[in-house]
Parts: sequence; C-alpha cells; structure tokens
Amino acid sequence: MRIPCPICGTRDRREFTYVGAALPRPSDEEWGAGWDDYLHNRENPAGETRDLWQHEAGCGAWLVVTRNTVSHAVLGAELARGATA
Amino acid sequence: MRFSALKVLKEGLTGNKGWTPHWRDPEPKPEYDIVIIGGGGHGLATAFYLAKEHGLTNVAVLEKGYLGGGNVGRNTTIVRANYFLPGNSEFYSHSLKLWEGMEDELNYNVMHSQRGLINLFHSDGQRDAFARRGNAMINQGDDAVLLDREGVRKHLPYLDFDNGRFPIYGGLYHPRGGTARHDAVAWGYARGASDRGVDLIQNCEVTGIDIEGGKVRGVQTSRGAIRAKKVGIVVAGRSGQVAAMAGMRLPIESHVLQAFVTEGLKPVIDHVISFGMGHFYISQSDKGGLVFGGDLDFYASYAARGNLPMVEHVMEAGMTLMPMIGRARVLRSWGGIMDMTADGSPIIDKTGVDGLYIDCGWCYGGFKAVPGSGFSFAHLIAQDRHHAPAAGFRLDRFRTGHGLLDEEGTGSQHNLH
Amino acid sequence: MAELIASRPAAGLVPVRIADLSLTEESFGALTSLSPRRGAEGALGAALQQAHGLGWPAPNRSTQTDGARLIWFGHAHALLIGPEPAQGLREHAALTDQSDAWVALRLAGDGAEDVLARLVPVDTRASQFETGHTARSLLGHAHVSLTRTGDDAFLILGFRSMAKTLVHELELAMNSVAARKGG
Amino acid sequence: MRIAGRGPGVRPVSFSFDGRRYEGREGDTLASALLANDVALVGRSFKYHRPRGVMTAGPEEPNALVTIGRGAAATPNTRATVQEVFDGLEAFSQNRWPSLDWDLLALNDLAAPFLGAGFYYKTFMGPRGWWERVYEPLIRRAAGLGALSGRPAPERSEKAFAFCDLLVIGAGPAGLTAALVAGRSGADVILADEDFRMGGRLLAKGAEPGPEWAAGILAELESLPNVRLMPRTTVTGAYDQGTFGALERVSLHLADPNGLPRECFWRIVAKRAVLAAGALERPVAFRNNDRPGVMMASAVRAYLHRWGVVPGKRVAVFGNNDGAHVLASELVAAGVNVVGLIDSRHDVVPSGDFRVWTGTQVCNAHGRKRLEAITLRTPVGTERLAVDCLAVSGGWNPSLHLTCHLGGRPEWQRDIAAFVPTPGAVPGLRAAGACNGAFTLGACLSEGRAAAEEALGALGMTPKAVDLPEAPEAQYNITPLWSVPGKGRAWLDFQNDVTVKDVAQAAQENFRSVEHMKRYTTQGMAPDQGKNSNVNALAVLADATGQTIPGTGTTTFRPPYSPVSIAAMGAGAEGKGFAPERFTTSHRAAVGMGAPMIEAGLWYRPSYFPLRSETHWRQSCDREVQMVREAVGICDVSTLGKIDIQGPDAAALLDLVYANRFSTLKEGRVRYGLMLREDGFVMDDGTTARLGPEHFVMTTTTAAAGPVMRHLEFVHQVLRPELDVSMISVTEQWAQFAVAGPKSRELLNGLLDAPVDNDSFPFMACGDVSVMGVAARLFRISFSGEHAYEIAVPARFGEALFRELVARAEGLGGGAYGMEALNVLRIEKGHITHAEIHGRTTAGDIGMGRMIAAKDCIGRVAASRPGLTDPDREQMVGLRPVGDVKQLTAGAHLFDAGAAPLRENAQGYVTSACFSPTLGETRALAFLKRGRARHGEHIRMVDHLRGIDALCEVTDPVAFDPEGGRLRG
Repeated sequence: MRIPCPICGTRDRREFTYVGAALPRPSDEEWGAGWDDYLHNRENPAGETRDLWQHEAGCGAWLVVTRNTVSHAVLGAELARGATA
Repeated sequence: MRFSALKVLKEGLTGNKGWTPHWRDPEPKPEYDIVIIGGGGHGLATAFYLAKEHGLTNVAVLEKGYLGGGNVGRNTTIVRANYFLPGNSEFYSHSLKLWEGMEDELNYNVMHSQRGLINLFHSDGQRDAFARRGNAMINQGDDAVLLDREGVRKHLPYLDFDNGRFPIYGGLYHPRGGTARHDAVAWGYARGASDRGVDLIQNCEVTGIDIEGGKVRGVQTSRGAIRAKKVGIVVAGRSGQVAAMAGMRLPIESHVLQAFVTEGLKPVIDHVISFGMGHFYISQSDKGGLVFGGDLDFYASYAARGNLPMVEHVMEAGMTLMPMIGRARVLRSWGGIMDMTADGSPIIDKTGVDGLYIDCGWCYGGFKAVPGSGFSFAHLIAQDRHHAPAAGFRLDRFRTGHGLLDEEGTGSQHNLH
Repeated sequence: MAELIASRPAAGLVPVRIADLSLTEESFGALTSLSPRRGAEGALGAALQQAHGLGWPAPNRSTQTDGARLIWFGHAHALLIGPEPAQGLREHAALTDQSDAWVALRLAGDGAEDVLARLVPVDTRASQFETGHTARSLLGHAHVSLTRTGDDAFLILGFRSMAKTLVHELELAMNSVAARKGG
Repeated sequence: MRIAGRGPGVRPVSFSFDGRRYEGREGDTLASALLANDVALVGRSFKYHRPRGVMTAGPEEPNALVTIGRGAAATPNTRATVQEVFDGLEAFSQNRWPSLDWDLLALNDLAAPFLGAGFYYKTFMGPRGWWERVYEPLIRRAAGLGALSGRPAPERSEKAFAFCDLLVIGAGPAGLTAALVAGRSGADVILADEDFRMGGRLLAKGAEPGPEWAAGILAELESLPNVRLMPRTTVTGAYDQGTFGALERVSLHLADPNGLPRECFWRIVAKRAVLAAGALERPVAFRNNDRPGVMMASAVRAYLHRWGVVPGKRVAVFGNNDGAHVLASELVAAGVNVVGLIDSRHDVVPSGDFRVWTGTQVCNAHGRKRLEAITLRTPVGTERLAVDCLAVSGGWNPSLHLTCHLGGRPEWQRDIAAFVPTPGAVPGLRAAGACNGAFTLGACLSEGRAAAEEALGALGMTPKAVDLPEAPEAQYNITPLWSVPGKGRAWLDFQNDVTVKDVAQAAQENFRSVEHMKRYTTQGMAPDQGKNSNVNALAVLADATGQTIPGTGTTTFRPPYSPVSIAAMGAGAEGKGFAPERFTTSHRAAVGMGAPMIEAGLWYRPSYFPLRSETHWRQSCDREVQMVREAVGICDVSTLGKIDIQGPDAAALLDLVYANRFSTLKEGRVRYGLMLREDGFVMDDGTTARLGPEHFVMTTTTAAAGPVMRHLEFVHQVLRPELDVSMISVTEQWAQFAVAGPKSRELLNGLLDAPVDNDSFPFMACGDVSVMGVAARLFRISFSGEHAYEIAVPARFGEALFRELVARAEGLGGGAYGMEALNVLRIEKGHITHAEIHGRTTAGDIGMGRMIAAKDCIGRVAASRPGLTDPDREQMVGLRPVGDVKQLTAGAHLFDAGAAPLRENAQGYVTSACFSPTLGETRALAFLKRGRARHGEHIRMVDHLRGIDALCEVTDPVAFDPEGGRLRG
C-alpha cells in the first residue's frame, strides 16, 4: 500500500502510522453522546472513508487520507491541520 | 447418521456409498421463532445451543455465502483460556470447557488438540504481567505454569536462546491451550443444528431488519422476507453494516488480520507458541503446515487481504525467535476481517430494539470463543437475560466506563488491541 | 581539572570499505534544527540567506554553500549543518542544538544506490533522486534522513544511539552488493 | 535418456540423489538430469505414499519434491524441476521410510477405502485424551512432506526495493515483446521471470520463432540501460498501489555462493504492470494417472527441446486438443518411438507419422514404480498398450494467479474451456498472452505489444514501433475432458491424494460449494496450491452437482504465487536484526564494570554493577540502594524521552496535554506532569522543565517516548494547529545522569564550574550550568526520594562524564547503580512506573485525581465517566508482610484474609515488589479495591504460580520518608 503524502510524495505504507477515523474533537465540557461517539462508535464504512495517519517515519505530518476500505484504493491525502475541525 | 470408527469401516467396505449430507438445504420458511443472521462459527453454535439447551428448533440461520465461510475458516486455530480480567476469565474458561466436550457433544472430530500454549516473556516487567495473568487463570480454575528460561528450553529447544533480539526470560505455560481443525467446528455445529431441526439457509443475504414500534418483526433477505419473533446478529466482519439496518452504530472498526501457512513438514513444533515482543504466534497443523500470524495490518479494511509490511514483520519475528523455520516456505497467506472494539473485548448484548440481539466485536480472538459465544448468545436470546459468564460483554460499558475489558491496556483506539 | 573527552557516535564502527564501496563518518560543526515560528517562513528564509547564504529548502531538498548545508528535515523543520546558527534566526524560528543527536554517515562508491535499495523504501536512483535531494525515511527499521551529496555519495543521518545497527545493516548490504558485482 | 547432440551446455556436472551419484550437464534442472539418467521414481505422495515421478517441467511440479543439502543447510520440499544442478549437489527423496523404493506407509494405499475424504472427522473421537496421546501423534508423523533440520541455517538471504515504470512478469513471447516495446520507447522497465533462462515456452519449441528469436530479443534488452532483466525471479504477489513481491533465487544454483545471499525478496513498485505469466497445462483424471511416467505433454516437449531428454523408450500421447498432435510429430522427428496418439475427440483428422486413436480415452495406467502400460477405451472396446511414458494434455489454464491477489474473480471462457483474468482486477496491471487466454503464438506477441503500448500511453510516453515475427497459425481446438469415467481412483490433486471419488463423496455429503469441497477434501491445499488440479476438481464437482462450471464457482488464488521461504521474507531479522539496538553513551563503561545489560524497549540498560565479592544480584542491588540512601549513586537516565518544546504557545500546549497546569510554572523550575489519554486513563508521566519564557523540555518514560512524541504532534497538528509551538525530540542530543543521595551536591560541586547550593538550586529547580568547561543542564529532581539531581551534557561527553561521576561517587562511598536498585528506590517511595500505569489506571487510582486541573485537557471529560470515578475502583496501596511468609511478588492477587483465592473473591493484585534494604523487609505496591480507605487492614496475597500465600498489611504507597524531607536537604 502506498500513500500520497502531500509533502513527500507517494511513499510506502511502512512509513506511516494509522490511528483511526478522522473525526472532530467534541467541544462539550461534559461527558455525553458526543464524546462516546468520538472515542468509541464508528461509521466504519465498507467503502470510502477518511482516516488519520501520521507520516511518522517521513516528514512527521499528520494526514487525513481518503481511502476505500474494500478496494484499498487511496483517493487522496491532505494535511490534517484543521481538516478534522 | 452417527459417526464412528465402525461406520467408517463399514462404509469403506461398501464403497462409501452410504454417506449422507452433513446438513439439510431447506427452502426458507416464511416465519421462524428465531432468525440468526450469520452462518459462521458463532452463528452455527448459537443455533445449535438454542436447539440443544433451550429446545428451540423453529430457528433459521441465514448465511450470505456458504456456512463457515467467515473467520471460523480463516484463523490460526488457537484455543485457549488465558485472560486475566474478570468478565473475560469466566467466559473463556466456560468456552474451553465446552471445547473439551465438543467431540462428544457434536459426534464430530474437530481435532481439538490440547497440546499446550506457551506465551513467552522477555523482561522482568513482562514476567510480572504474565504472573498476574497466570494467577488470574488459576483463580478462575484454569491451568497455568510459570516457566523460567530453562523451563521454556525444555519444551522449545529450537528457539534462539543465545542471540535473539529480545532474550527469553521464560514463559507462561497453559497446558490446556491448543488448536482445533477450524472448518470442522463450523461443520460440526452445522450438522448438529441441522439434525435438531434448525434450517440452515445458505446464499441468503439479509438486506434489512423489520422493526415496528421498537420491536423486531423479521428480516428482508435476498430470498424474500422472513418473519421472526427474535433476531440475533452474529456477523463478525460485517457487524457495522448489519447493525446499521437497525439504526445502530457500534464501537467497532473493521481491520484485516493476515495469517500464513507453510508447505507440509514433518513434526517440528509441538506446542502453540506466542511471542509477544514480535506479535507472532505459531503452531503446526496435523497435516504438517506451520500455521502462524501476527498483528493487524493496522488500517481499517474490509478486504480480506493485507499488505507486505505486516507480512514481512511476521516473517521477521519468526526469524529472530526460531530461525530454524527459515527454510520452510510460505504456501498461502490470507486475511480475515476483524471487528475491533474500543477495548479489545466482545459484545453479547440486547439492543435498543425489543427482540433484537447482537453478538460481535471478537477482535482477533473469536475462534476459541465459538462454543462459549454460541452458548451464551443462545441463552440471551432464549431467556432474554445474560448468561452469567458473558454478562460483562455489555454494549454500554464504553459509555459508562464501568467494566471496560481492556486486556492490552491500550485504551480506546480500536486497532491497538 | 581534567577535561571531558568527546566521543564520536560511530567510533570503532567505521570506516567500512568493501570493494568500491565505503562507509565513513562525517565530521561536521554544529547541527541545528530550525523550526519556523508561525507565519515566519519567509522572514526566516531571508534571515538565513543573509546570515549563512542559504535559502530555505523546499520539501525533500537541501541547499548548500561552501561551509554549510541546510537540509529539509520534516514537515516543520530544517537542519542547519556546519556553522553555529546566527543568533538573529531565533527571532523567526525555534532553534534546537542537535549536534550530538545524529550519527552522520557517508556512503560512497559505485553501487551505493544498490546498497540503499536493500534498506530504504524510497527510489534513490540518480534519475529520481538527484544530488541535493533529501528524504526522511527508514533504513531498515530506523528513522533516517537521507541526502544525495554526489554522483555516488549519500549522507545518512541516523539516531546516535542506533549507530551500531545502522552500520551493521549497511555493511551487510554493501557485502551483498559487492558479491553481486563479482567483487 | 538424453538424445545425442541435444540439450543444454556441454560441461558435465556431478550430483547425487539419495546418495547415488549421477552426471548431468550445466543447464540441467535436477529433474531433467534425473530423467536423462532414466530415474523415474523420485517421490512419494502425501497420504497414500504412492510412488511418483516427475510430472512437469516447472515450479508447479506436484510430485518431484526433494530435500536439497543436509544437516542445518537442508532445504525440504524443493522442486526438482526448478533446482539447477551444480557440482556436488546433494538431493534426497522425502516422505518415505525406510527408503524411497520400499516405503512402509505405502500400506496406506491398501487402506484407501477407509481414508477417503474427511474420514478423520468421523472417527478418533475417544476416549478422552487419546487424540493428543495416540491418534494425533500417529497422524502427524505420517503427514508432512520434507523435514526441517530443527537448526538455523547458516546462509543469509536479503530483501530489496525496486521501482520502475513498467514491470513485465514473465519473459515468454508476450513478456519479451512487451519489454521490448517499452524498453525501446524509453520506459524504465523490469522484466522478471521465474526461470533461470528467459524465453518461456519459446525455449520448448522445435521451430522458429523459438529459442533463437528469444535470444535475439534478450540481447537487445540487455543492451538497453533502462531495462533491468531479473531472471530466477518469481513475482509472488500483487499488493496495493502497484506493489509486487518477488523472490529471486540468487545463489541456489551455485556450488560456491561466494558471499552471495541465498535469495532476495524484492518489493517492486511499478507504475504499470504487464502480466505475461503464460499458462499451465492441466492433466486428465483417469485411473492410476499418477504413475511415474505419466507426464504433462508440455513437460515432455520441454525436456525434448530444451534439455534433449526423452523420459521413455515407448512414448504415447493422450490429449483433447491439437497441441498433442504437435508434440507427437516433434517426438517422431526427434527419432523417439511414439507408440501412438490417443485423442479423446472424435472428429480429428490424423496427420503425421504415428498411429492415432480418435474418440479414445486412456482409462488405466499399469505399473507401480514405473509406467508399464496403459489401457485404452476406444469406441469399439479396450486395448492395452505397452508404454513407459505417457504425455497428457487436458488443455491449458491461464496463469492468472496474480490477478486474483486483490480479490479479482476469474471468468469462464467457454471456447478455451478455461478461466481468464477479469480485466482491471489489479489496478494498472494488464494480462497479455497465454495468461489472458491467448493460446497462439501470434496472439501472444500482439497482446504483449498492445499491453506495452497501453502502459506507455498511461505513462504519457510514445511507443516506438516493433515488428513482430511471422508466427505460424496453430490451432488449439479443445473439447474438454476432465476425467475419464470408470472404476478405481483417478487423481486430481496429486500431492494431497485427492481423487475424483473424494470430490464426488464431498458433494454427496453436501459439501457442494466449491469452498466446502476444497476444505473437506483438502483439494488444492498442497504445495502446488491447486495449480495442476483446481480447475479439474471444479469441473468434477460441477458434474457431481449437475451444474455448469461457472455456475459451480470459480477458482481464486492467494499470495504467494509459488511458495516463498520465511528466511527470504524475514531476511535480516535473524538474531539482533529484528529491531534496532539503542545504546546509551555509558554502555561501554557499564559493560566494562561488569554490569549485565538488559533490554528496556530498544535500549540496553545496566541491571546492576557487581563487585567482585558479590555472587548474587541481590547483594549488588542492596548495596546500590544503600549507597544512594547513604552516600551518592550515579545512574544513566538518558533513555527517558526528552522533547524540546518552544514557542509563544508552548505553555498552552502543555496545559492541554497534561492533566495539571504548566502555564503557571516559573522559569528555572521543574514540575511533575501527569498525561492522560483522551479516554481518561493515564498515558504517561514525567517532569517538564521551563528553561525560558517560551522554552520547555519535557521528559517521558523510556517506554512512552515514541507514543508521547506522536501524541504531542497529533494534539498540535490535528487539534490545535493555531498554536505557535515547535517540538523536536532531544533524547539523542543529551546524555543525562541521575546523581542521587545525600552527597550528591558535594559530588556535583566538585565538577561544576560554579557550585550550587540550596538557595540557588532548591528542589525542583533547573538551569544551565558548566561542568568541566562543558555547557550542561542541571535539574534538581528525584526518582529515588533522595536529595538528587539530573545532569545533562551533549551526548559526545556522555561517556566521559559518566566515568567521571562514577569515579567521584566511589570516592564518596557511592558508585553507579542499575535498574534493580532504581526499581527498589522508587518502590520504597511509592513512585509509579508502567507497572502501575499499565493503561487501565485512572489518575484517581494512583491517588492523583486532584491533579486534573479545571481547564480543558486531553482526557479530562472521559475521565469523568462514572466507571472511572467509581469509589469501588482498585486504588494504589503499599503492602508489607505481617505473617510467617515474608515474600511478596508482583503478579500475585489479593483477597480478604480468610477468603478462598478464587476469581469471585479477588480484591486486587500486586504490581511491583522488592526487598527493601532500607526498611529491612519486602515491600510491594498493589491495587486494591477501595484501597485508600483500607490502610492498616490485613489481607491475603496469593501467588499460585510461585506457591506463595502471605498475609499483608495495607499501607500508604510511600513506605520511606513520607514527609519528603530528604528531597529538600
């Protein structure tokens, strides 16, 4: 699997660390459904998804990668800076 | 038909003409008391125990593809009861006891082989963590032995004790751990359920769940609508999609786990060995293939296949731990889709819909749980209350924070368990 | 009073010479990580130009003068190699001394690309990775910075603590490449 | 035997098989050399131990599997059809005892009626324990093929990466053409072929365009700098985004590898790929079709043309397509005695100088260890024919395996009665030639050219013209024949001994799905992975279930295309190569002092520093602890993560990632920080120092250094990109040493260029200092509970400073201390490590609940969940033994005194334990339900594993100097 880092170009998956679905962090100050969803519950689509990766063994940038979970097609990647806000 | 050595002999002498189908292939009826969605190991076991333990036989198992075609047919076949958190211990302990009686119960040889499992540790800290685990296993009534380095050497002389990257301090030995012939488990339960009157419907995809007034009424399928008083969802690898038919969102992310088998070799590995530092585990099948695996590929996936970085990592772990397997050739690799939950432990629970139940989230430990999960899920469906050993597998534990079952201690990130 | 003796990260590990290939340790002055303040990339570039005659490198590129080199070092960093950084840079960037953090290895000779091809998941052939190009990537399992410094020469920066592993892996690959060339 | 004047090379090569010496020629495979020496029996089958001979001429070989070499260097299951012979090659047959000729387990063949499909599921079910003790060992011993030596092999393999515009897989007519077109057009091309000689099926041709044409193309390709030829390289798997795995056999053909690795596992990244893998001929199932001497027609042809070998004196050909006729003609032309051609088709016009039976099938083969005769079923009756070699062609299956690796399902093509690849199954890959179902040479050539042109177009390149040679228009004309009906056993999967009867029985038992049938019969699970048998078995199943072939299912393949050694894919990881080793600057000094070094993550740290008089680690450990408590100790703490954080918003970031507040920390001061995960549990802890108004340096635990760095970058880049802050690891930059004990300041002041005192450097102070002329950082922090410092110097001075510190400490009655003493010191003080913050503990569990400040921080909200604030949770306590048993052990569980040690009674567990020389007794840290309210209570500690049952008193976790007076001295 190869991922197009917007900074480094397309690189082998082994340089990247996956974390999970790209979701906005809730602003709620109290525990509730928003936080439960953020931490635990997932759309988990069989198809197109946006998830967070870090180009950890490369430039260190955090990315939001748009992928297909069924075909493994990688449709794009952008810097995470603000992308999940 | 009852299987026995005598029967095999008799059939052999008469040209093997008398063998009958393992299970019936009925047409779906318009209505059942209970519909189980998913004809994998857990679904078939659920149907079997509904019939056997609760006398409920007006039951259908709906399978999208072929029986046992999911993870029960694509795992590394390890059977163990070595969990340490209360909530897990009692469940896997019960499941292992069911394994030990499975051949009698099913009249089917699933080749459950209690050859012993050894979890290696590589530091004092890891030893202490395994000691906690082993003691928890004994508290539960299961078996565990703490081996030192020489103790491990006696069992596994072929490990690299002198030069490996992570020296072997010892191991936690679980003598009752072992393996089984994975497909046979599905077939045995299918045969047992079918014999007791359960309808096993293959090539029948569920496309919708009918709910009226907060109560389940039945399912829509590729072979028409089927009414049901109760519906159980047991579809590891597709749990999110099926639950979504009932408007649910699960604390699950799907991940691919690869596994490998080598060409047949004469007996060389007699145990199940787990090498935590390398996330590597291996045993040898009765046919002689080394069966082994490692960690998830780590990205969400529904493709039953993985990529090279994890393939190589697994092989590398094998080479540092037991370089004598280097000359063995990998014959086949495959991938299974794992329901990874946010604490690494499963869910067997009611849902917000009356009469709808769910059994999911087995991460990559579902195989050994097949009998226990079937037994407990059948109990929940039949009696509408939790079976005690599985009472910890509640869906609301994430929301409340009560009874989280995070054996790895890695928190809410799904792929780290 | 006695003096504290400095030791080099790859002391006793290099040089390694196999056939036409060599692995040696580079001796630089200072290594300083520069990370621009928010919005100060332009000002930092100008200050660098003025103080050290070096332009701010584009991603995956390096710039150099006679005595100094500036290597792109990640999404928010560049590494100034050689001179002590001009104090004026602090206005525009976080400066962090990294002079002792990295082992700097020079891999040179015919077949150097083939050596790297055994360890690095990036195409380092001259057609794709020209002199002055740089990458953050892996060498084996270790994080490295890799820069082509000449037709047959690369600068490899790795963690100081991993010097032994890096040299060992490079040496194995050098042996293999030499054997293939019939050396 | 070898036909005079034909075959490869001239140089004779001497090798042995089962101890007997033979002569082959350079360019021979082991199979061609054995056939040249008239060796028919080369192996035994898996289940029935039937005698077997060479069947194919390629890596798909199911029968001729041998062990190469002996002792630790032995390699089992090597295909004799792939292994090149070299001087001194030693090969051994497998899966037989006592010998290949007389194999005891051949008795299984007689018991075959009882050993059919799935017999083992129906028996061996008792008595309990017999499976493991009796049945399973017997089955295991009988099963398996070759044997591993049980010892590590001495030679090394390697891995490598390669990149290209176009990867061409297979160097037959289609592949050569594709490579030539792309190469001439300037593309960066890799041409990989599994054979040691490129040319594919062209090498097995009796007429041009054949070997000479291939040689010409290869010469041109070799001259092109933009084309890389990779012979002996099998592309084994297709992966995502144009990544392919490939196995190169680098030195397996050499008597003296001379430094070369055995194999190289390549990861090839290709922008486009052409699959030109050819096709594999398939057998026909008939009674005893596994006898040595029954071979694939294509193999007989390859042995004839490429190796000049004819595997018999009386040869018959049996086929269902026109190819069989070509072979018969070529054999006759080469002077071979062709007894005749048996064609199952009725409407065939005989041509050529040999007898032809049309509408006829071979229905039995006779002879055990060597074929002696065959029985024909002609339209009018049966006929027995004496032959010692039967060449069989049941048609061809495209080698489409790689197109299945990403989940593609092949499609049935009726006119060639075969599965063909689904276009686009692997993005960027196009199949060309026989693997695409194009079975004539002309079609192979033109498909190869078209595939290259398409790839060039996608790459934005202009194809250069390439003229293709005239290829004679050969016909294929197949009428499918999968199995010949009749009595007896007819083999489908030769290796696993799966017969037509087994498939029929599976269907009878309702294993009617192809996946069920395969799993029930083990069809296709042997080392050839069903290459020779899957399609035939599918056809037999279709017949048994009354369905069409495409209606029954399809055949799909998983990586690898052919088996790959673990040593190749795991190359480099042997021994220490599995993970990088990290060494501190004091490593050499510590080793010089005799310290055993232990792993701490990837790092090595000293366990203890034994004196010559000490014979047990406890003696050293106790002394080191006392040293720190009474004088001064030195410990390298460089492995802790150190992160340099700068910028106007540095404090804001720290406030967010730490549970407690850092914006209030004064310059020149250090504060302990507790970091939570977003789910509210403790992630890590450490101290962070404020070096300047906008400059902090954070320390992490050794284990969490990487994860914390990633976490900080996540918080900054993903959650708070607006913060103006920079972070970089400085773990490697600084060598840092703890100087701990009442004499620590005395020691330091002997080294520092300006002395420190309690006013200039109180507890939790930090600042720049100069040590022996070197700029350093000093932190007054303590993990031991003593008056202590950590001093950091640039790593180049680490070793020198360590030696200096230790020497001075020894002068003051102290010295170096290791991990064992460090652990005791912190347990005495109730300080936590990852033994306590193991990922399931909350701040409250460790008594730090009040550290969570009233501000937004990672984990604050989730930590407020009822389950995380439940007063019934297990809380950290100390334990001391109060009964007869004085030993406490980590991993033991806690119970009320008098309660049975059962799961339902468990109250908690011990995380850390040690003998405290300071207190003269064992001390432990533990988690206990409602523990903070239970100080003074007596509880039971049980460690079943180590046989310890001790009564303990619950205490505060801080066992020593609870007021902390020693810190401030």
